[in-house]
Amino acid sequence: MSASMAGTRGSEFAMQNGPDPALPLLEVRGISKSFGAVRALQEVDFTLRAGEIHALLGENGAGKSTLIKVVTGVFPRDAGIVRIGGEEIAPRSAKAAVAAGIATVYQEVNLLPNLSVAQNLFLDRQPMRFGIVREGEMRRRAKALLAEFGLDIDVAAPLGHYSVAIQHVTAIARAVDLSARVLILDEPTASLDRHEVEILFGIMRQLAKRGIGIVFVSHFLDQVYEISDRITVLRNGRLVGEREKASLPRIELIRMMLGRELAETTNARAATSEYEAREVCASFENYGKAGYVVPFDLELRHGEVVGLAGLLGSGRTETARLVFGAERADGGKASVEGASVRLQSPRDGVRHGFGYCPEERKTDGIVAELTVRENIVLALQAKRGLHRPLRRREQDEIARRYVKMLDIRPPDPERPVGLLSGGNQQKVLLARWLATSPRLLVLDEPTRGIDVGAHAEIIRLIRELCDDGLSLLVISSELDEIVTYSDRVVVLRDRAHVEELAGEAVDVGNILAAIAADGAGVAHEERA
Amino acid sequence: MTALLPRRGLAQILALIVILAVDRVVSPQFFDLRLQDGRLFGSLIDVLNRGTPVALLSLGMVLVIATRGIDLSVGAVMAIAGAIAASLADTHSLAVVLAAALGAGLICGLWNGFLVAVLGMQPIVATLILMVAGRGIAQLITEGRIVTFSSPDLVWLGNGAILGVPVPVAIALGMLILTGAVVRGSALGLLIEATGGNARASELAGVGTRAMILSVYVWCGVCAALAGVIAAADIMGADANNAGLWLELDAILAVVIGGTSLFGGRFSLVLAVLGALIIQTMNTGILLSGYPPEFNLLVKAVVVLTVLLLQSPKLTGFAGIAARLRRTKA
Amino acid sequence: MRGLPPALITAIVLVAGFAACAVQFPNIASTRVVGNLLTDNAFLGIVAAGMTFVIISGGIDLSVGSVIGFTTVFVALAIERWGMPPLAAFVAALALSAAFGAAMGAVIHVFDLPPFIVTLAGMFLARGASFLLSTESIPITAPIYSTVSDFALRLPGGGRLTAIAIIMLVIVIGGALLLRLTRFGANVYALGGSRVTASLMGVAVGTMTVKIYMLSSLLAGIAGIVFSFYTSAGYSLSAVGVELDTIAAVVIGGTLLTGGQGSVIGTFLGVLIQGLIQTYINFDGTLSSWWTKIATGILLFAFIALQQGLVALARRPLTKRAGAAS
Amino acid sequence: AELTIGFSQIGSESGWRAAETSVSKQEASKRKVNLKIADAQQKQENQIKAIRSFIAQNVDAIFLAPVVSTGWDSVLKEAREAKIPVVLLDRDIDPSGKELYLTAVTSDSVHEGEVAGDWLAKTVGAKACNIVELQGTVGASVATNRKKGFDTAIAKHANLKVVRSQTGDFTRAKGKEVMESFIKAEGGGKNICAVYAHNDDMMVGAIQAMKEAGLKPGKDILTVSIDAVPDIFKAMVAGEANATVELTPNMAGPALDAVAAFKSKGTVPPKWIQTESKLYTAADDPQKIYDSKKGLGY
Ligand SMILES: Nc1ncnc2c1ncn2[C@@H]1O[C@H](COP(=O)(O)OP(=O)(O)OP(=O)(O)O)[C@@H](O)[C@H]1O
Ligand SMILES: Nc1ncnc2c1ncn2[C@@H]1O[C@H](COP(=O)(O)OP(=O)(O)OP(=O)(O)O)[C@@H](O)[C@H]1O
Ligand SMILES: [Mg+2]
Ligand SMILES: [Mg+2]
Repeated sequence: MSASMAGTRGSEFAMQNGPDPALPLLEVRGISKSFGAVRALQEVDFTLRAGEIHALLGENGAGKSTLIKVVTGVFPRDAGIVRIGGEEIAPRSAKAAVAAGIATVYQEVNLLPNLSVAQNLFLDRQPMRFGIVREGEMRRRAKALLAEFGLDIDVAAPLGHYSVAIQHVTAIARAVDLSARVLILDEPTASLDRHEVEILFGIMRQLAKRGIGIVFVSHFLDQVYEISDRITVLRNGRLVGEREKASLPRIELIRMMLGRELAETTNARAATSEYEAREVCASFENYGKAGYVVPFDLELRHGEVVGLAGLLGSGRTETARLVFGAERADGGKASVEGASVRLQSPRDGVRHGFGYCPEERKTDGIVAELTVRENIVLALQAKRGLHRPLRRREQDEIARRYVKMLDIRPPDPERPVGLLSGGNQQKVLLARWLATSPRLLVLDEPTRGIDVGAHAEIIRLIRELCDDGLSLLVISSELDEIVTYSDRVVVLRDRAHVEELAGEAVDVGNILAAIAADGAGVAHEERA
Repeated sequence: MTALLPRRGLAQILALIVILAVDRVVSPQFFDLRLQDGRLFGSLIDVLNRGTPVALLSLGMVLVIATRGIDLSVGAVMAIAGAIAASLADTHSLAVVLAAALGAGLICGLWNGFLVAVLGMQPIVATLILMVAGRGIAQLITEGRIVTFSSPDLVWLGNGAILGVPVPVAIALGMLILTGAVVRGSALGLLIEATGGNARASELAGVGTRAMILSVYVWCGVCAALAGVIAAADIMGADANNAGLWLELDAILAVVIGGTSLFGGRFSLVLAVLGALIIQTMNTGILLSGYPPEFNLLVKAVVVLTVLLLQSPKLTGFAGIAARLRRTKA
Repeated sequence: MRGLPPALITAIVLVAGFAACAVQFPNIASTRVVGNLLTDNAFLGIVAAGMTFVIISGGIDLSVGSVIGFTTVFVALAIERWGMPPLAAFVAALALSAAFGAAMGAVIHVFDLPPFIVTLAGMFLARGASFLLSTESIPITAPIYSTVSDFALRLPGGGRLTAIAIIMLVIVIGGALLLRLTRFGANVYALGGSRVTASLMGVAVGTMTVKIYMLSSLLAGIAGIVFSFYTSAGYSLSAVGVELDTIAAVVIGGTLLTGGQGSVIGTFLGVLIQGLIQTYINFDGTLSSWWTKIATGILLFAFIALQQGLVALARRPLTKRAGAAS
Repeated sequence: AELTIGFSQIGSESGWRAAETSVSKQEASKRKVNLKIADAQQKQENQIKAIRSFIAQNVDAIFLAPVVSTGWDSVLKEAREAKIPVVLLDRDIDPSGKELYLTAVTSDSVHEGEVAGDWLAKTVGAKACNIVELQGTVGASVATNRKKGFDTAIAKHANLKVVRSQTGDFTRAKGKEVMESFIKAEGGGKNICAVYAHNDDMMVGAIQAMKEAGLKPGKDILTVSIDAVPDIFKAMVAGEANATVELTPNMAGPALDAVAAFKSKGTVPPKWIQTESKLYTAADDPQKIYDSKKGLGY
């Protein structure tokens, strides 16, 4: 009762005196939402003030994205109220939410790959004259808008031609440009590299200064501490608490999120001498494809983790796809356990005991409408062939084992995987390949969108697998992370392997130096 | 297993019961059964017997649709198989006749599968090619005539009975069990559903998606050929001009009524066959009702829409409609 | 895709096909045949333009053939039996067909049903309704009919650009502009990209769905009127199976059945390719009924395969370029 | 010089149509005429296209078997402008176009229905008789006319009544299916005294349905149908069919003669060359007729 009174008064006040940073801009009270038996949100409260950057945190599946979708009317809510500037709103579609002053970058949306970048930015609000879209004007504005984000691309080209990172920046630019009162960003930085994150943060700060309230969801705690003013934590669909950032130590935050302490990860990198003695699992000589990746040499040993580092578009994913067999090489030699092999298709890769978790989980990874169990056994079944079907009991067994081992939530193997939160989908993918007992596992951004708890677990798992003799090739944009688990790091630039660091040389500084070394640097060396 | 024992077949079973009840109203003797020349005789048997070709088509079609495809050529393949069977029936043994007709269906399926899986054509146009040309091929075989035959073996296939059950019905049942056993007894079902659900992801998981796609079109061709042989055996002649004409639409309708999405993924064989029965129960009811034929299509349209609305995810009872109306108005 | 637009590829295929036909039958390369091509395929071009919108938006409309049939019967009855002035009859017919399309769109959206099946039911419904109106074919004798069907711009070389061909060209151009230049057009592409995403981006998906099917049915209604000009009659069995010809034309024109890509101009070229195939077969004139079907199938295959090959070729240099750039 | 004639044929939807096509070819080659046949696959728009392309090729005459009676005015006007005579085969077109064609070689399908009805009335006599009717494709003019003719013929006899009428789409399979349901709906067939089918193909299917239901077609239930295709004579030989009305497949012969006379001597033929609608019954030596018709391409 009193809250609603305060809200009404607040809005009058705001009307007269402009935004007051102390008053709630967006107020969410007692929101509940169930999907069948799953209670995704229970009586959640959330308050956003004008001009603040407010982090919304929680484990995978805690209900962050659901809260956002309920607030913006994408999902109908079961109970609760939402007020903006003191006025109650009940948007029934994303369009209505925008009209009410809330602009959102959803976690999975991505925009429309078949439309041009400019159309994506201005869809449904194109500049018009006489009922006709002013294409030139729209492009000009699109270019100007993206320039703010440090992006200079052909805005007339279809969005799908660009990398995930560029697509994500476009989505953010669109939301920012809607000039709403509230901006909600659900994991906007998951696929951005440092440079782009900095640009985004700069823009967020500017917007906040203008009195816009920003909700920021992320699993990168460093970023959370860097940018946010206050933090709200959800766990299992319930509100755990809301704190000022300054008064919340990291340990405490993690305890709020997980409901327990985080086990310390140990950096168990093997000594150089030790891993050099190990047997080679797979090796590639002068392996490459014209217009795709410059031919490279790569040796992957049993029981070691090789990290691939580089900027966006440097050719890491391409290397991974060649190694796995998802792309055909047009030259060079591949061998497994010393025997020369042909890798023409993913099936070849699977046959030779390879596994590959692609970075684009939704389009290349999960089969959304199949269950968790079916997704987990898929690769194993494909490997065994048609005539040796896994019995239902075996499937249940396998699914249960990995759901438990990777702590997939909710722990229901019969749930369509598309209904899981992003992080849990990632774990299902990992389980799919672990179930095949591979000798080589290629992981492209395995921790993207994964919460701190699971993040630590996955890194622990990577080390464990490695100790079991598995060979791992891991791509990650998190250099700290790469350094934590890699025995060796290959650095890429412009679709070529430019540097290989091993043993003690594996550290963030060296990697950055290798990434940054450009033509000038090379020239300098040559002169020396 | 979910696909063999329908968990979500309630709407379909209800629809079937309702239509059966309506049939009983328009035709009081609808449920009468008697034995005639060692063969069960009655409207219910007509429903099963006449429903057989579409049921067989839907068995193949449901797998094709599960991979996100569609096969418009099944009617033409029926005509080809029927034409071949009829031309050979009086000079060759039943085994040879069947082998030739089903072999033709297999080749047709391979062709469709090749266009879709290897050349990457869109299924609707890829199979449109055979839909057009296939009927021509069938007419080429019969030279536009109705080729009649008298081979008792083949006639038995269309009009005989096993323990009172018409042979076509027994064959359809056998094919349902066979397809179910092959698809669910091996990993095929899972891999087909994965391919239809997300072909790129499945390919990357090591599934031979091309082989999957190829094989479902082949099976669809074989099922269509079998339906064609039965249709020819039924009228003791091959009518290349009309056999299977427009039946592809009925087969697709049956699959969709059976709850399989045209966007691929999850499928159910039993429900697809049930869908075929729903369509035929309606058709037989229309014929029994004695309404002038100008009404046939209208009745069909209304029934189809009603059955679909019953299954609509957005609609659970009348409350659903009211809620939706309120929402769309707002 | 970025190298050569699909419509251009279709144009190349059309020109190559036309040249090949003209080599065998020199008569084909005349304004008369080209004029015929436009006149004879006028109704197909009009429905196909509408179908392009539907298919780009990720749907399909199987009811168009029946709507054409219904419209011809309705218009004929209205003018000949009910004594309506022709223009009033046209307006009524178009209102009916637009309402019919809107209803299908609403059912598709509200009940979340597949367009294929909803419009299949629509196909039964419209055809059934035209049977109810009249099973006989009704000649239309209104003077406007002879005026319109006699009107033609004479082209040099004996060809005729008829009124219905002109109507079709206007609609094709209008449709192309609507798709390319307006917000409505952009939303059509957006729906084809992903309905869910489009909705998250603020597109009113429901309204759009209704409008798109309404447009398709409205154009089918216009095609029906054009068809009635073409034949000066209304007949419940007219335009049976036209939906498949239309879909084939749209797809040959480079539109993806999965939605999100395509163009009205491409569709128009696709219609001409189909017309060319038929003209070729008619000129040949030695084919029996079955060889006609087989030849149609083979030519369809040849055109689509040629197109597929050109698309593949158009893509290849792109990867090369990307390689050279890096 | 040799004549070139374009023939816009409907399609090949039935055995009768195939026979018409092959007989036309035989008749043309007998007269050394170059016959170009364009098959319209049952579509009027295809026929119009075909006629236009015949005009573009400047043929000497055009034969048209119209799929529907209306809608030929403008294209036939073009033919007239190009001074190409048009002959209608098998079916007539709408009266408003009379001056647009040279002559029509057709049977009268209303009359066919009447012949069938008259035969039935005569055969049944004064007995009450419930008739079931297998119609052709809904909307097809032949179906409408054959129904009309039959209805007129039996309207004169109060004891004859059509109790059920459904479409069998002119096909055997549908004829059989529809007859099956007629039998179920009419007390196992006991209430049916006669079947009238708009073509023989449907009747052949219906005969099978009757046999499977334990009825004796031709005895328990009288049959009368139209077309006179060979298979119905086979059924007559077996005593399973009673009567059929012939629709001759040779329409092209008289048409070719008319065109030849017109081209060489300018003789204008009569507007309508009607073919005979001859009734055949079991008394007409069906075996012999069967043998003579077998080779005609039915
Ligand atoms: N459409 C849906 N249908 C059914 N269940 C759903 C649906 N969307 C989400 N859920 C469930 O709701 C819960 C909350 O999911 P949500 O996506 O909000 O998590 P999250 O906090 O955003 O996680 P992440 O950090 O992984 O993105 C999960 O258990 C998820 O499985
Ligand atoms: N210029 C470009 N034109 C079209 N597509 C591009 C271009 N650059 C990159 N891409 C696509 O964008 C995606 C990401 O690029 P790439 O795989 O090269 O980056 P990466 O090094 O793997 O970095 P990340 O994994 O962070 O995206 C790839 O699918 C690639 O094909
Ligand atoms: Mg989330
Ligand atoms: Mg990558």
